[in-house]
Amino acid sequence: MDFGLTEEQEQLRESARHFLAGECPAAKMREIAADAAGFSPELERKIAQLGWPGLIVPEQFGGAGLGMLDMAVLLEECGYAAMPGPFLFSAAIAAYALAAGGGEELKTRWLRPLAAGAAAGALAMVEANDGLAPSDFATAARTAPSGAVINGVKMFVPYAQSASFFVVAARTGAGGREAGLFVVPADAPGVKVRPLKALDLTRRFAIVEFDGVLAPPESQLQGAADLYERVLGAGAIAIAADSIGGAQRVLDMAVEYAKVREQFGKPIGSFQAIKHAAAEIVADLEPARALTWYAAYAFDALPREAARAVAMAKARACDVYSRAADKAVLMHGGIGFTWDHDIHFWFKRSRMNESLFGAPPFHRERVAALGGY
Amino acid sequence: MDFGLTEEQEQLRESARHFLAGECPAAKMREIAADAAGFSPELERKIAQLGWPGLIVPEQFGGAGLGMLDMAVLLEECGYAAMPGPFLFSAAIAAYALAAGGGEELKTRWLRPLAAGAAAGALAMVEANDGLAPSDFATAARTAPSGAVINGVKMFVPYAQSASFFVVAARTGAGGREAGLFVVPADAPGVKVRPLKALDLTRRFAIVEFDGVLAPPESQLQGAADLYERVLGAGAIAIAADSIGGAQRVLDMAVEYAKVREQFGKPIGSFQAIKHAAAEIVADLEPARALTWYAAYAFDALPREAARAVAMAKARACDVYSRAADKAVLMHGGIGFTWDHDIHFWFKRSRMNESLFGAPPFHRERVAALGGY
Amino acid sequence: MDLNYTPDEEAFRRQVRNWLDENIPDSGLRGVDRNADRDKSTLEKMKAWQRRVHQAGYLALSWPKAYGGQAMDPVRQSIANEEMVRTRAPALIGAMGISMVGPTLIAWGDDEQKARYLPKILAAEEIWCQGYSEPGSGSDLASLRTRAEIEGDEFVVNGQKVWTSNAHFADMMFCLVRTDPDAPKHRGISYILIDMKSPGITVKPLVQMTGDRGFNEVFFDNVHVPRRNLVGKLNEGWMVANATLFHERNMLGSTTTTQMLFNRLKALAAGTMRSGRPLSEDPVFRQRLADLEIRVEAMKYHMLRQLTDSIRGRNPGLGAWVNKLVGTELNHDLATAAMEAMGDYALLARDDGHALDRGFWPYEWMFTLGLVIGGGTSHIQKNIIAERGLKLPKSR
Amino acid sequence: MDLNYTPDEEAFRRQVRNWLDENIPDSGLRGVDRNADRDKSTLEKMKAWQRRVHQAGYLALSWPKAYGGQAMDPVRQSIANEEMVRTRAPALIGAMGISMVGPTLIAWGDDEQKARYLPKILAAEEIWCQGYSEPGSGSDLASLRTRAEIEGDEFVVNGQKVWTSNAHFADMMFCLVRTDPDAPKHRGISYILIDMKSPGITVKPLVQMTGDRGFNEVFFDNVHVPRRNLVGKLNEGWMVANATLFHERNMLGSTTTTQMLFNRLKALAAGTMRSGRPLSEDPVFRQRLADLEIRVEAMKYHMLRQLTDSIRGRNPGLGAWVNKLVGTELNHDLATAAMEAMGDYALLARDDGHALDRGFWPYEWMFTLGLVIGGGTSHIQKNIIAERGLKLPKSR
Repeated sequence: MDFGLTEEQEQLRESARHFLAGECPAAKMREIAADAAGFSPELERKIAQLGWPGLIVPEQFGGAGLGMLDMAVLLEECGYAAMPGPFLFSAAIAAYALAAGGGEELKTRWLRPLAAGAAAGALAMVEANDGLAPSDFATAARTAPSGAVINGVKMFVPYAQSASFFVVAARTGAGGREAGLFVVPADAPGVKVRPLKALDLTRRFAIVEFDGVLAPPESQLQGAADLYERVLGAGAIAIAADSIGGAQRVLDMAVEYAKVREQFGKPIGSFQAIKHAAAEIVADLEPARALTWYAAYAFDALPREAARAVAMAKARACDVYSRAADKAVLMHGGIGFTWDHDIHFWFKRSRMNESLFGAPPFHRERVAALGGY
Repeated sequence: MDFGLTEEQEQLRESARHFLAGECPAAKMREIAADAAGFSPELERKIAQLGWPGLIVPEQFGGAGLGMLDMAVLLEECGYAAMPGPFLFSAAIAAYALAAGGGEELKTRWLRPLAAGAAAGALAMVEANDGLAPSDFATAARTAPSGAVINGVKMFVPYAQSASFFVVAARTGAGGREAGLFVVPADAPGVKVRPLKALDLTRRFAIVEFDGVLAPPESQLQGAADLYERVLGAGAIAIAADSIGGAQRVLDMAVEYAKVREQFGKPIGSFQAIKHAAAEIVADLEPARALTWYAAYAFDALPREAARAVAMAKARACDVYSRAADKAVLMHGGIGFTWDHDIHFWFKRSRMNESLFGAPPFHRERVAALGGY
Repeated sequence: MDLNYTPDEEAFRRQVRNWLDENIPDSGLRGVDRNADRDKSTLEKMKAWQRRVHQAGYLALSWPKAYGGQAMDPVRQSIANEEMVRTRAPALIGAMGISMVGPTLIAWGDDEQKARYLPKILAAEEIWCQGYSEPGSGSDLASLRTRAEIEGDEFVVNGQKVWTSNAHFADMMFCLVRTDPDAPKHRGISYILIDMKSPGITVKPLVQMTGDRGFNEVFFDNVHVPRRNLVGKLNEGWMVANATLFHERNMLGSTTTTQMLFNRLKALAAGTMRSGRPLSEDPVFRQRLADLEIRVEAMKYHMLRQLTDSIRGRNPGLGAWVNKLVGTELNHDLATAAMEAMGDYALLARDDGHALDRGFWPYEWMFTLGLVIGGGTSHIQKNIIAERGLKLPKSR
Repeated sequence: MDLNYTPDEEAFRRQVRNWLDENIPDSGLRGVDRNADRDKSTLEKMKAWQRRVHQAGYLALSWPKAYGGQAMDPVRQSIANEEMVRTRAPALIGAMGISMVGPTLIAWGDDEQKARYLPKILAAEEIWCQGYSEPGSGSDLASLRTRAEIEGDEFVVNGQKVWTSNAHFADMMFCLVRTDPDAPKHRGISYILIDMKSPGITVKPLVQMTGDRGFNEVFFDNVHVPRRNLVGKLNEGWMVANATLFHERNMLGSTTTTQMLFNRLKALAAGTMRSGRPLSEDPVFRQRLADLEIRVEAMKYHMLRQLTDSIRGRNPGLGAWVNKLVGTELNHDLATAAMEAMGDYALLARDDGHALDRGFWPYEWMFTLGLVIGGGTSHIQKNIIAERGLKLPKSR
């Protein structure tokens, strides 16, 4: 019985926080957010030097071969920094999908460069109807002599503009009832990317059209029947971890502010209303962090508990983040409503995290269904 | 456009509060609550002298011929006092049912003594399965040569023990799909009352068995197809009004306590946490009171809006009362948890009000259905 | 109680509605009712709109006739306001003057001040902004530190204001300044009127989290203000301002906007498919919608009750203290529910072509939070309800 | 991270469970884990139960062996606690002695005190109660006013305590008294041990809103206490007590009870029909249940994290401050959800024959609110988290 981080994980966490405080402070984050691309090649290069993109990539493909809990620890720090860029989507989700379902050739072609920071993957999942169930997809992979031909339009594809490849969910099988996952190079003929404007400026999204895109047999991910679910699960954990870090950050910002800002001749932190708001964030946050760690651990180690644990963590961490961000903005008073203050970047990110990979009510219903009630 | 009480209503309200402060202060309420019967014949007699039981009874049957808003104004004060006794159930609901659906003879027999305080009516509606829809009833009124024969068991019948008559909901019609309402004397052969122990000590409930009870034709209430719904609506308004008064009382108790109780060398009312809890009750309560008045007014004056207005008021007033009672107990600290302090009577009554005549989620769904979404 | 309007009132409503239908300009103005950037041409259009409203007799509804107002009874005021919101009539650019300075001058100003300022407020010839908040005094307004020293016939003003809506195009500011630094904080404040073109004033825009301008910082560096621009007595500005603050609370209290927000949310839910059916048919979201509608309706009748009190000339009592708290939080909750209803579409900025409901909600979600904060955050509102409403002892 | 137990630990769990299955008495004792009236015969049964637990080696799990404890590592302690809750083993009548006085004496007591009191705590020969709260000092414990004046070799105690669980049958009280009325309030307090049979003590039961007794008022009228009953130094009782308070927080922190509450709620929902289907299939109630389960699970892992910290000898930090707040509010929310699930059946008192789930919930609903209040209300807990955890400035 050991519910704690290993020494290595503690080190990862500390070094990540230290690194991001130096290389991606709020000012840098704002600079990247203001740039059209929404990521900093320089920061991406430094991250690659630290081996972050390969964290969960098997060693034989140039990664560190670590697990989802390690990734969650790292992503908590990225959320703390509101780090912009494709990292979460590529290194936690696309990398997981490839590692879990890619053949040797596919891994060599995409996973190795991804781990080295030379390629980034993006997920093309939901469509205009915004559903996560395979039956919601119109995108289909029609069997053709040389593999499959993919037709369809995917919405809200994160960092599609700068992606090297897409992991595309498409209907396959007889009657198109199963969800197949295909790896499609961004420069494949028939792929067209149209940027969307995101509310959360630390993220970029696009519409990706697949117009008769040829997908050779080896481009389809293989593996367990629940691979699609697992990939969504990796996404949910990643967003949950980002949310825990973000909630911690808005709390820290509000507490710091409350210690220095004076009203009625006292620091506002001496008023009970401010204290209680901060205390409520802590009371929400600390158990949610433990739950998120548990979900990330279960994802790798406890297959029978994983799906339910992930749904619990996604629902809770996002609820907690949104509520914390609302409270923290309010604790700042007027200054928290200005563009010049940094907190709105986290405030908007909390909103976005809630939507991505299924909102809390969706995951609560999953918890109920998987819990047998 | 006039959304306010008339001068007469204001007077009713003030005289009721004054009367109850004198005749049913907390000490008296406790005394009645401790008595097995759960009501005070003396208090009932005084109420009758004031004409309260006949408030909404037509003048030709000895009542004051007033409307549901007048009754709501009065019940708010009864809720403020947590007045024990059958009054709400008899004077607001049974009286409404008889006035709306009773024939001349039935009214003369029951409504006139009810108005005079010489008889009390009780509602026999829900059964063991606790459903409010007519299809939930097992109790049936089978057609017989001399009227109908009622068989069934009703649960949670308020003040059945001291009732003179019951308004019984039973399936009628072909296939027993409609809900008929019958007035059955408490001493009719085949009626058996078994007391239940109530959590809220200011109320009494019982199981009432109807075992082959003969109901002559004139005992069935006639009237609009929605009479059963209307009777439930009268119940919902009555409970909403009681809840508004109760919420006001727990607020007043907590505020008074906060002004005198000292901790850390100051009245606890000077701490923001206490202030904010009190302010939140006010912010919930004041609009909920207006909503409840509107529902009571609509019940009489705006037939097309009434059903929806009543559902809104019941849901909101009960939510507000429960939340206020929880907060007010907490504001009292340990003393609020003792038997000797009065607040627990309101705390328990808030819980009971929530359940009676449909809990808030039930009414919210009605609001949605009636609102066309 | 009688929720019917008289035939006269109904006729008045039709008359207002007809006038609005025929006169609301075709320009992009409609629905501009939130603080936003206003370029010169928009500004001119808005002034023209206000003048048209004035000529039609629908401006300054509560002002006495003697000062160019309509002296309408509260029911007609509320009818006219409802119709303006319902028809999404353009905002009145001079609202600050009409709702805040005007009533203050009518109550406290001298004859010269009334003659000098009131007509120009109505004619949209002078646009006003409010100089209350300062960087060091948000919640604790009375701790303000902008100094006005008397030199002969003038005040010389030094200091800084913040959160000043419209300061970048306003002609005049009504401003609280400290005129006696040694007096207890509420007793050393005066209420003065400042020409925004005075030398020494610098206006610096503040950008909101929405990305829009609208608020400003205003710096005063030895700004000279004639002594005749003092309203009320010297050092009694706190009392003068409190009357105006009450008007501000009432401005925020209208529920027509809240009702429109709910209707828009309901339409959004009906039009949003989730797992093969409209979100409005999802039992869980229906509970949420119904709870919001119930709170909206409760607030509507709560305001009608206050309207009735006002008709009857009665003090609305405790109830009026909750309007700002309940109203702003309800609006933010409505917008938050809409954001959740949109699922991944909530990811989109308001100016993306795929944004639902023409990008209305992301902005509204943020702006409504701004309203929870502005004019006294919910924390402050709760203090006020507890201390002034419930007479609980002050903490300070 | 490794959520598996070692084979040794698993074996230990089986051993505890087997022992409990074989030894839990058949009497009505099972599940008596809330404060309630305890008649003499119940008391004797409970003492016998504690002695049996002691003989089996499952008592005082954290105490050193030298004092008769088990010196178990934290994992085994938590396993044994979990099994006791899971099997609904009878409560330990001497819990206050084992969890609070014992550890305090081990840390602060002198050899004589240890020898005199510890064995009798274990053997259930002396039952302890806690004399902290007073009528005038609930939240503000340090403002207590019960005086102890030194006369020769004795303290003479005058004053009143309140909320004293078990005082009506306890043999001893550990008590905070003011020994220096002139010192700052935290510095004039001493921690003394009082024989409850001393002349001058009057115990008056306080009835709870549930109708049960369990708490008491205790009055001291010139009660003589030997000076050797002082624990720690004179006027340093606040420090001594703080160690004990920490133990109290940990006692409240177990989540096994919370998990059992949730399971019971889930079973209730599955067995309650609403509109023709089990309530557990109602989408709206499912959201509620799931949200509660998620919070229960989060708390479970939060406590496991602290257990791990404790194994590693690390300070659990901020996290530990939230246990009381989160745990008690969660339990009350679970009970409230159950009350709502019951519909009209929630009208019934717990001892009515038709009450659902054998009348478990109405009592639990009230009692859990009592726990939100007792031992520092949620308001106080939030102050503590903010001031001690987040280092926000004190208000007082």
